[in-house]
Amino acid sequence: MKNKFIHDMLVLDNKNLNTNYFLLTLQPPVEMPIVKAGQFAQVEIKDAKNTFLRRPLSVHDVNYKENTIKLLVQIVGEGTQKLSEIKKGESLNMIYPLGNSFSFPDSDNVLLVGGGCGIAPLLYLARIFSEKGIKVTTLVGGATNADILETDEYLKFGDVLITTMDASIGEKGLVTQHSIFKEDNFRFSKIYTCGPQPMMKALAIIAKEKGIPCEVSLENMMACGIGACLCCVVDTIDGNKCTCTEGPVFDYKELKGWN
Amino acid sequence: MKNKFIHDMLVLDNKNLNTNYFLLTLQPPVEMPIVKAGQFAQVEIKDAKNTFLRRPLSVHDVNYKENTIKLLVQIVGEGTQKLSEIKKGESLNMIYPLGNSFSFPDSDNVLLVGGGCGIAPLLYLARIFSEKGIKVTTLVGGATNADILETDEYLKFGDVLITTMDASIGEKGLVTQHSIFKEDNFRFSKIYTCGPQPMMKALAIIAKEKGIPCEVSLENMMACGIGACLCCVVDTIDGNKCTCTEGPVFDYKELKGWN
Amino acid sequence: MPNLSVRIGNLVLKNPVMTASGTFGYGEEFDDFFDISTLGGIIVKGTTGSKREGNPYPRMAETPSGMLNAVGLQNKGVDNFISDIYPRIKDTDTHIIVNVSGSTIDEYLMVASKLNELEKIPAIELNISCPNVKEGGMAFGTSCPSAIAVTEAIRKVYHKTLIVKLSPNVTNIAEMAKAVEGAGADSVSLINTLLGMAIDAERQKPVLSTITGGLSGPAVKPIALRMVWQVAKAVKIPVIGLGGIMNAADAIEFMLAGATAVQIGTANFIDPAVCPKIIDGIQDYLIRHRNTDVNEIIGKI
Amino acid sequence: MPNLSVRIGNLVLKNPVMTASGTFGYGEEFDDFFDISTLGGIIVKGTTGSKREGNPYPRMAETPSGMLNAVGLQNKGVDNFISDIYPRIKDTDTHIIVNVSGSTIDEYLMVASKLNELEKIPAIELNISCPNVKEGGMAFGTSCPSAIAVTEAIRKVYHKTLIVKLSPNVTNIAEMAKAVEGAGADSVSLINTLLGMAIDAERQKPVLSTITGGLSGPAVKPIALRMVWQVAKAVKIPVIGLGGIMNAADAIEFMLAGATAVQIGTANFIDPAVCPKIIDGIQDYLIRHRNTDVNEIIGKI
Ligand SMILES: Cc1cc2nc3c(=O)[nH]c(=O)nc-3n(C[C@H](O)[C@H](O)[C@H](O)COP(=O)(O)OP(=O)(O)OC[C@H]3O[C@@H](n4cnc5c(N)ncnc54)[C@H](O)[C@@H]3O)c2cc1C
Ligand SMILES: Cc1cc2nc3c(=O)[nH]c(=O)nc-3n(C[C@H](O)[C@H](O)[C@H](O)COP(=O)(O)OP(=O)(O)OC[C@H]3O[C@@H](n4cnc5c(N)ncnc54)[C@H](O)[C@@H]3O)c2cc1C
Ligand SMILES: Cc1cc2nc3c(=O)[nH]c(=O)nc-3n(C[C@H](O)[C@H](O)[C@H](O)COP(=O)(O)O)c2cc1C
Ligand SMILES: Cc1cc2nc3c(=O)[nH]c(=O)nc-3n(C[C@H](O)[C@H](O)[C@H](O)COP(=O)(O)O)c2cc1C
Ligand code: FES
Ligand code: FES
Repeated sequence: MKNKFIHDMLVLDNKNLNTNYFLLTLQPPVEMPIVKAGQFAQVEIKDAKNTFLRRPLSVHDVNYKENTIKLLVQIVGEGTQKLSEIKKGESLNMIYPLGNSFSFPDSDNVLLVGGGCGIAPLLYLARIFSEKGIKVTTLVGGATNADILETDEYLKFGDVLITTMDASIGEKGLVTQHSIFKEDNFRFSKIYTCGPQPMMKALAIIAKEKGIPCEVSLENMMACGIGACLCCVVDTIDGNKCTCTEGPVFDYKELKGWN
Repeated sequence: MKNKFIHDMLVLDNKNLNTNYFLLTLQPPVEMPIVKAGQFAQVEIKDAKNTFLRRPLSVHDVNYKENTIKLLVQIVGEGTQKLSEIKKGESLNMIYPLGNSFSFPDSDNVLLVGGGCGIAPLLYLARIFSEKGIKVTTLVGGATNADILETDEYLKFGDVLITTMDASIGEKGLVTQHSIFKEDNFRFSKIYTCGPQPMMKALAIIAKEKGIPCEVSLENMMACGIGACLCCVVDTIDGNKCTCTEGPVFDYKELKGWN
Repeated sequence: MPNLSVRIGNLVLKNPVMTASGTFGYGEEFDDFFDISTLGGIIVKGTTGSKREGNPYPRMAETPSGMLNAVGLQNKGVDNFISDIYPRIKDTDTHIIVNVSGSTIDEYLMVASKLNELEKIPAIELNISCPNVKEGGMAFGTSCPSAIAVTEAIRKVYHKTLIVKLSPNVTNIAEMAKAVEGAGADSVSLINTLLGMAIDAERQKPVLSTITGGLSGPAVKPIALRMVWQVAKAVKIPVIGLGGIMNAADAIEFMLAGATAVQIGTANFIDPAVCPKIIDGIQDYLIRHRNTDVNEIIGKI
Repeated sequence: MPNLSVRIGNLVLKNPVMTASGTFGYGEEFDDFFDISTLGGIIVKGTTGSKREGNPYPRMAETPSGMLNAVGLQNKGVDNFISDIYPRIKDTDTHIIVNVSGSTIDEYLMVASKLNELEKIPAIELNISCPNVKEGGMAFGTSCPSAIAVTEAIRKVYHKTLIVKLSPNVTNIAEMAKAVEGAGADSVSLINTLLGMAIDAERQKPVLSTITGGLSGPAVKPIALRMVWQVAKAVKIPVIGLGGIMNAADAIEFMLAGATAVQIGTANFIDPAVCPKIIDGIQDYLIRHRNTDVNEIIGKI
């Protein structure tokens, strides 16, 4: 059975969230394959002089009924800039679904923590968990309120907590400085996180202290995205593993230098 | 005094003439510099993966009153393809006006001969000649009627003669097989031509036979377009000359292997 | 339909399109995208005497029309290949060729003699050109005497088709090709990657953990094409051309320059289904140019 | 404002940005686009003993992120340079450096000794790396003994700043650099073009009249950067880095790799006003990184 597909996706919508972020709604030419939370796509960037390789982007959300998939993207360089210019009705070539996925928790009160566009894979995760009756709380952090995106969506599946560096919205500081971590009785039984490495590492330390599991989603640079080039490796207790096939989601305990 | 400019031209119009040809109307951000017939522009091709260099394109027409310049372009590869997708309101960076120009004739009945998009520089030439009271006849040739463009425009400045290989419009055959060349009394005192080299060479032979001057506009491949790289040379009786600065217009008698 | 089959040593390829070592895994990674048995051959990942972890991350940098890699021959070693991987892939209906790497002649010898015993491995590609390992690798491929030494040694223990993969990081590649031809190679493949480097100006640090890495992709195509042309004129054994091939036109350019077959590397990352498109494109080209056999265009310029 | 001035031999450049030989004519071609006296230096077209017509058209092929050229040192010869061109350009308020080429040591010597007499030419760049001429040219730059021979000979007759331009078409460029340093060069510049080739698959012919040509542009940047880094570590004389620089970030990468100055080549064709943008960009970078002197970033990685 085929697991990975190359599809020319139809762009149903390209919504500008603000100057730095946009949201693509895409439709495959055939029925959507099964996609798991935490998986990603390798997206072709056409017409860009200096962008040679595809760009890995997490699956932000999936709607099987409407046969659509969403990507939430932050503009950081030429590739994402070009992607932000794509128009409704155009097509976007992508390879998907790639990578492993977040795993289900053993107990039912979990915390999802996203920094910047690291929240991208967490919406679909929140959806899937809440469908299974798992209680989800999402904590999102950013420099300022422009980095706090789509909170309405996350609210559908549970509480949303916010931190910003400038206190323009939510509590002031880093996500790891949020008051929930200072509560005597830490409410959550597992942490799922995606975002900047320093943030994820800090969360791993908290998880360790609290003695709870924590899954992190890495954003290593990739060439192929399908396990062929061995460029995307991360150093684990079992040696180098491919972020694109054995990740992007890892138990932080597997990762060398993370605990 | 500055002669050459780099301008971000505003695209006022991009008119699809047919599947292979389009016409760009461009406006500089300042007053148009003086442009002579036969000169060309080096046009930047943005957002094209495999197009690295600028593309040379002849000035098709100039309107100082409206402060516009036109380019007539045939789609042959990636660069011209990308250019054909440019939209009204976008900007196009170009360096212009470049090269020498067609010279005025000694007497007043001249024949302009264009093959395919070789007609591009001839419209502006026809306009300038007719403004000076020089009688102009334009002969255009192509494979089929889809290659015969803008005849209305040329008609404003004199007669228009046509040949096509399939006789879909005008006389059947190559431009050089047109009946005017068979007339006992050849009417024209000078030939100006632009188009495929074999066509221009055949016209040069005719001019030689008839003992009249003939100016040809070469389309050598160019890197810089401004005389810096020496890539665009043509072999002349005075040694290698740059097509971009000492051309693109040459008296055929100057060119080695042309007579 | 024009004939697409070509011959490399004792190997008859069903078509001239193979995949380049290190860019196509063990083939399995591409099963979802196309039927890999339609390939002329698959050259699997560089295999060494024992397991190697390769270089630390970051191992990759994107460059204009290309990429740098510094994977450094990460692989599980020849014994693991034989016990775990070989059984899985051996019955693929195309030639599976193993890229053999090492730090010492002894290591090369050990790997090659073990592979010599595998019934379904009809050829090896001797990688004397890997720029991403501290010892051996490219060092063998940048001096004639050492290229000769390793090729001669391997020739003694390896009895099937022996392809030697040349490094482009040399002054005179034709000389290198002649040297390994003389030492018993049945074919040469070129080019491996060009040694390059990327710097992150803002962080003021090299991008790769190893500072330098190997450049591949369309950026190197003009250099690869020139080298293939020079080598094809210099040797009598068949030449396998690679370096920046992205489409059928590129592949045909290499064949016109003298390559009997081609390998597709980095292009697999951009489009994992590019190989069958290239095979089809070659066929279309031959039909358009009224050739009945792909061998007619080899070295035609 | 941070200090931008750098030193190459006896030359003090007002900033590290020069233009590369063969890509900037004699400077005059760019007068319409910016004030060329703002440049750190201008390296004019390769100049030979007598007039050369160069190679036949076609001399150029576009390649992925680059181009091949086979101009072949077309120029009017040193005497014409002295009588016609020098008087026109000598009072430009920047350093005018002549790129000296030849087929024989005698020709190099003749050109260099004549240029030695020109008051306003403070330096020459010895081109022992032109891949586009049948005799001499790159041949001098691909073997240590001949590079030493020509450099030593020139050093005897040329008493101002002597820059030797190295060929990248070698196995070990650091060795070449050390050889010419030992022979008396005040500085080395690198890289010249990489030997490449383009084929027109439809016409089944090489694109260039000379079959092979020199590759330049961003495609070669990773290779150039690596070579500059290797050479800067190997020699004590200042290194001038070039090869694919398109913008300030690229220029800074070369300086971080160890280049004291840079040259801008092919980029001038894409944007004839790119040089002042690069100078400004370097200044902005230094301010952003709180450097007061551009010399602080040289070799910083
Ligand atoms: C599995 C995975 C999932 C991802 N999901 C998302 C997502 O859902 N939404 C989203 O906006 N982004 C996501 N990213 C990151 C995204 O791939 C990069 O931002 C994108 O590739 C940048 O491309 P660019 O051409 O715009 O920038 P470039 O010009 O390539 O780079 C701009 C800057 O970003 C840095 N950079 C580029 N790629 C990476 C990387 N992978 N890791 C660290 N730094 C990098 C560069 O070094 C450079 O400084 C994901 C990455 C991975 C590996
Ligand atoms: C002074 C001058 C004026 C020109 N004026 C016009 C004009 O007004 N309108 C117009 O449509 N075209 C004109 N041309 C030709 C135009 O520059 C080319 O068609 C264009 O550069 C092709 O770019 P591309 O990327 O679309 O095609 P590419 O992909 O670069 O090339 C497609 C095919 O065309 C061939 N080709 C490309 N450029 C040239 C060339 N200069 N000469 C011969 N063959 C070439 C290539 O070899 C290839 O086979 C002019 C050229 C010159 C030098
Ligand atoms: C990520 C990566 C890994 C590679 N690993 C190997 C290898 O193990 N052995 C080898 O001989 N070549 C290796 N190569 C080189 C390729 O096989 C090929 O020679 C080179 O990439 C040029 O071809 P291309 O431009 O088509 O990619 C590797 C290349 C890349 C990009
Ligand atoms: C059209 C052209 C002509 C050149 N002529 C010369 C020359 O006469 N002498 C020389 O030393 N280098 C010459 N070069 C090489 C450049 O000076 C430079 O070394 C090379 O192009 C790499 O730099 P770039 O990538 O910035 O262009 C030429 C390059 C080009 C593209
Ligand atoms: S990106 Fe190629 S193996 Fe992961
Ligand atoms: S195109 Fe550069 S000199 Fe004419």
